[in-house]
Amino acid sequence: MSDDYNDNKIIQAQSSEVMGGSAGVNPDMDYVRPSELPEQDLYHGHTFLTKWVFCQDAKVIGVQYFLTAVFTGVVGLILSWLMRLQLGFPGLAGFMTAEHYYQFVTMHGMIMVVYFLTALFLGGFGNYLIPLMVGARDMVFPYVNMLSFWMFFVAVAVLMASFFVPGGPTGSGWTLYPPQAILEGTPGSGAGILLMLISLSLFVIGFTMGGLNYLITILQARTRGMTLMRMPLTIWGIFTATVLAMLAFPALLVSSIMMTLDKVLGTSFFMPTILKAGEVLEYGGGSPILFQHLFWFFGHPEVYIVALPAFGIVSDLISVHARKNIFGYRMMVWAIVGIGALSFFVWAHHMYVSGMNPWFGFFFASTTLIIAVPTAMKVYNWILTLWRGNIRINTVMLWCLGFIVTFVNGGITGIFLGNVTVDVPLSDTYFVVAHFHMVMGIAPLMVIMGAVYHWFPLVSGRLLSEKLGKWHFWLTFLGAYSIYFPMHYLGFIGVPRRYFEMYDSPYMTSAVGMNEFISLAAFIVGAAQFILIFNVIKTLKNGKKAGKNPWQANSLEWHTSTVPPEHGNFGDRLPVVHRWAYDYSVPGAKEDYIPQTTPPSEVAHTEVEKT
Amino acid sequence: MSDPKIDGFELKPGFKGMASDTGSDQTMFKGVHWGKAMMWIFLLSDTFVFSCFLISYMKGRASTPVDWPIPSEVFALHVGGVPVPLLLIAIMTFVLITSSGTMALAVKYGYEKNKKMCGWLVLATAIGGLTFVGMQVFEWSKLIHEGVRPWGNPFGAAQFGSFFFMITGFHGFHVSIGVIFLFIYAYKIFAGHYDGEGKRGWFTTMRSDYVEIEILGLYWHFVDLVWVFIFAFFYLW
Amino acid sequence: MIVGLVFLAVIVGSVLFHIFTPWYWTDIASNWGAMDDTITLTFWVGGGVFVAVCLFMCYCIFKFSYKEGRKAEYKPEDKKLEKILTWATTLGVAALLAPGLIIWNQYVNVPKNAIHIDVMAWQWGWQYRLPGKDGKLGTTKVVNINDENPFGINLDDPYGKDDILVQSDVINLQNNKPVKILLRSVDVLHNWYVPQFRSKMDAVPGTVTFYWFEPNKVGEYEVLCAEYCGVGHYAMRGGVIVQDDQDYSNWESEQETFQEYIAKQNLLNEEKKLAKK
Amino acid sequence: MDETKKTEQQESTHKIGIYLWIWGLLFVLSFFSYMVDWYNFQGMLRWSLILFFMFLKAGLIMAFFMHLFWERYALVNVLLWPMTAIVCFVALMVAEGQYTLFSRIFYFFVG
Ligand code: HEA
Ligand code: HEA
Ligand code: CUA
Ligand SMILES: [Cu+2]
Repeated sequence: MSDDYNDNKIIQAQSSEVMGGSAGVNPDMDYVRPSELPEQDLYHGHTFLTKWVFCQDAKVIGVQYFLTAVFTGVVGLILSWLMRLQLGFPGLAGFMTAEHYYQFVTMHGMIMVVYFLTALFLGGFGNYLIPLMVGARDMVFPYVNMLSFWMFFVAVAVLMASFFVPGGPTGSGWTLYPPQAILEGTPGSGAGILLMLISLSLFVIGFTMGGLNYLITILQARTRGMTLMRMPLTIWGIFTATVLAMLAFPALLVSSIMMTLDKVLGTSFFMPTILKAGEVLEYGGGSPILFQHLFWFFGHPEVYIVALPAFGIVSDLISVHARKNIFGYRMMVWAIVGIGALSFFVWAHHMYVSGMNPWFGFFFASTTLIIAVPTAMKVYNWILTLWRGNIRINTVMLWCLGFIVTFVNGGITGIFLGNVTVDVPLSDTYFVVAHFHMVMGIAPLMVIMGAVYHWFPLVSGRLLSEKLGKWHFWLTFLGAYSIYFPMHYLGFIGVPRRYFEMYDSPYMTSAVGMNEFISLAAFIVGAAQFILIFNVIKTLKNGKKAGKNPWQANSLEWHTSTVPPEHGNFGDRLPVVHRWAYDYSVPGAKEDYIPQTTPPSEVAHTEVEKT
Repeated sequence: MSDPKIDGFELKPGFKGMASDTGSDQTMFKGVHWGKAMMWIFLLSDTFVFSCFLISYMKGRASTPVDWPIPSEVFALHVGGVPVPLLLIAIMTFVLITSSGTMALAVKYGYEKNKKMCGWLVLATAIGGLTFVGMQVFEWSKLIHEGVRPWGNPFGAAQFGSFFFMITGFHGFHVSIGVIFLFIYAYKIFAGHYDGEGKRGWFTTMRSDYVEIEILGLYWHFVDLVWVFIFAFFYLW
Repeated sequence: MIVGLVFLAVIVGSVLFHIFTPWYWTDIASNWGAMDDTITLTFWVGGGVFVAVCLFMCYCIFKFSYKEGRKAEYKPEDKKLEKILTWATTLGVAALLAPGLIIWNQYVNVPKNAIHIDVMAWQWGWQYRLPGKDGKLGTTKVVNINDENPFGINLDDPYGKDDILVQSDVINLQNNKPVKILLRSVDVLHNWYVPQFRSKMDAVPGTVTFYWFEPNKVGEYEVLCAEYCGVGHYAMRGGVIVQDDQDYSNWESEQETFQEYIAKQNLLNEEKKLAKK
Repeated sequence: MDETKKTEQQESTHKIGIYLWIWGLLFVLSFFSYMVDWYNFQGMLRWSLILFFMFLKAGLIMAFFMHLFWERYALVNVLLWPMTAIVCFVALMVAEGQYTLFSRIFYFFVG
């Protein structure tokens, strides 16, 4: 709506090359169809408030999202420190009661999954990269986009407020399973859980506003020549994740509403007859398992919402820094779409031992393992991209390699869990905790870090220090791996998750040493993150100037008129795209990369295969 | 609504057309306005919201061993002492369908740039919606008067009241939002925001365009659509 | 080069850790050895893939690190290779899935001769009920629960009278005799889990869930609550004592039935009344 | 209707007649579904009639009032395919609901 759109009057957009002849019969090999859409005319803020606070430029919104998400991430990190302090050295932190511990676990889990990773990938990277990578001036509804961020901001504020209400934040586990979540006996079952539910609802509403923007921008506002099959995989990942979010968040919203009503009005959606402290409560007839279905109908797609953008981004990073086209692009796209579609049919693999209809086990085990096939294709294609590449072993590539190792490790343990029978002994033990930290806590985090090192020059114009970056990487990767790899074996012993302390069981005592080791590693890894923050500050002050396109990348975001790009992204002419984003090391070409904007006539002598 | 003629690109029909639209550059939904595409995707998301509500309702109703109240008795209206089942609901349904019809016509006249007809029809729709909400308020107060509460009711399973108030409440909320926007747009039409180039919005560069009426219409028809399902599952089942 | 070596060390280290780890599953004490076998199988297949993928990656680091002037290969697609990989993976996955489903089928189909045991959970404790002579458990309701009827048995259910009540968080089981664990909870979700038996299932308020196993090693085991249930979750332990037939029937005969319990309670009440007078 | 005709028709807006027709049909169908209750049909018949009228009405609204009939397949398919997830959800929840009811009656009631 943000443009002069007239039904039948198609305005010929300015183009960077001369159009010859009438439509469709142009013999020129550089022919690109004329613009279907008129230029988007943007709202330019003039005051401080409209330029930096209520800004409608997707790039600024992206940075706002990013910083807010990183803030929540740091909170989550500190909470994980406190948890590890208790688990490794019980009694050392005198103030730590079981109540506190459970509140920390819950807030840690929820913050990390929803407010940190989801917001960072979709709100942060999504906003910054989508318009740039598809060649748009901005998101299609900048105003709604701005509201989206502020809604997210309010959601975070409400979430953080719950730390300060009487009773503290909710301690019901991030899965919020009723009846426990809203009954006494769980910390924060008063104001804490209500604020959590409200915050989640706000998050969903805010995300919906942003998500509509991402989807419509990708579907309806690409630049000339940018077909879907020429989009960088980053965009495919974010796009599919957004689709998942639009269809999965409703289940979260609905379950939040229903639980709020159970809590506030005393309805019994999820509440059966309950006896507490010798008294029968005013509930009856509800079904706790219904909540679990709703939650995981959201929850499983959610884990792919944080995984798919990571898949996309890592593909781009690997391709750029291996100086080689991504292997099997088409397969990669179909795999992303396939994983996305399948992820709506596997939710109950989190519920194998929940007491649901036991026959569901067969269905969900099968669908769950089927997902491994497209995922496997992605893994193969990443390593096949490295094969015969010309791999720059820089910080960005290191993060990518770290991602592959941790993701495959975590994915394989997912296969353990997905196979019903194997899940029975391992469910609700530390094996699960190890699985999801490997595959979600560490793997996508590696991608985020890689992406930060990769795109920082675009955002700020300066290159982050490689030396500090390498320290950051090795401490994080080796540290995190040594946290979570041994943790699987805690699960084998049978240590259940969400245990405040566990040393009074005879066969668990043997794990004391491991727990101490894990905690120490966790402290180091957490502390290592401050290297990055130091690096960022130092670089902003006196880092090396990056110049244009420091990585010799092909995709559009590096080919803007100025670096960092300004509002409107591409100066007065939108770029025209002639090829996919992966023409690296094309035989016969002068350089080892051909930007997407290079017309075929300029590289006629090369052997470009796919355009 | 109409397809722009796209230079150098012949729009193919059917599934072939779908393939070529998907494979083409710039836009996937050829000739579909951004706002309209957005509304469709939003409605898709909203469909999932209502589906989750209705699925929960189905699961809740299926798994309670307590008898479910018989809707045609609970929702009966006494006319001259004789209980007429679902009378009010029937009237509400007809009101909502009527407003859907006026909305459809408003969209048509909007595209024909027939300011007067469009404006009046939008206003009529808004009034239809308002009537619907009013009757819903009446229905709620009647039920509350009879002792139906979200946490229990005298007729049977407690979940009956819970789901009833939640789902119709959420639907009524959608209707109310719609009514507010219908009034705003009726004002905009009469105030001439759509004349000529279209007036720019506040704090944005959007220009008003009659396509907004279609977008609003999509929303309104969706509300009607949801009612069709609620009517079937809640009142007739 | 060094980078490749470090990654290699990580892979080799993982494998060595797995081989030499002092932390591994507890000795199994039930019929679910097949679960362990599936885990082992998954370890072989999954671990093999993990090692293969990572070694290939290390090889690429060694072989194809950046050299000025070298050009990477240009090969967008290789249909044949992709096809082979897809099918190979599908095969691997199917090989893992098949035994999984077969064992799950055993898991959800309880043998006819299994003894039913009612496991009742609350925040934060356990108690148990055995079917008594008639071999059937009486039906229950949460609202019936009170001091006189700690299990909430429906009083007009004839099957309930002879049920054996074990008001303790420790239960005795007969060795080599399959048991069907019927779980219920009076407040929130819990999970009755004995690591040595491998099996587990949530106790869900408002419904009854079940699973079965056959203990096959005499001994004492700890029961852990494996579903988060509030602040007391970590402390919600119980016990299982697996005994051979003789010990078990001795124990069983010492236990109180519901009828006896009611009688005892009535007596107590009478006494109380008398004392008051 | 074939696509070329669709495009032609979109040049101008649709005839008013078609809207009035659909409008009328919706009234008639609503009336019929009301009659299902009025005549107190029970069992399978009620079930199938309710669903039949419901889907017919929903289809008419989507197809004509919301113009889906005239939209290109790209849009139509994008909107309809996600419904498979809902269908799967519904089917499984039917099974789950019956299972819950079964275990409640089996274990909690005398019988
Ligand atoms: C980014 C997040 C993410 C991702 C990508 C995954 C990926 C997978 N997850 Fe995970 N999972 C979580 C996040 C994630 N998970 C979280 C947060 C939880 C816990 C929630 C909670 O309870 O708090 C969880 C829990 C969880 C459970 C429930 C455990 C329980 O509570 O009992 C299960 C069970 O099926 C499971 C399975 C899987 C599977 C099969 C995959 C697959 O998609 C993995 C596929 C990948 C591979 C298989 C690796 C690459 C493949 C090859 C190299 C090919 C060769 C392989 C073979 C032939 C086997 N996960
Ligand atoms: C993305 C998700 C994510 C991440 C990153 C983490 C990170 C960590 N988690 Fe956790 N965790 C969860 C998701 C995550 N976790 C979830 C969902 C649960 C379940 C909750 C529940 O049971 O209800 C859980 C539970 C959980 C437990 C189990 C508690 C229990 O069951 O009793 C433990 C125990 O050790 C733990 C530890 C840690 C540690 C030590 C870290 C970290 O220390 C690892 C190292 C940290 C980093 C590598 C950096 C973090 C990033 C930043 C600070 C931002 C900086 C970024 C930029 C500047 C770009 N987590
Ligand atoms: Cu009981 Cu955890
Ligand atoms: Cu999952």
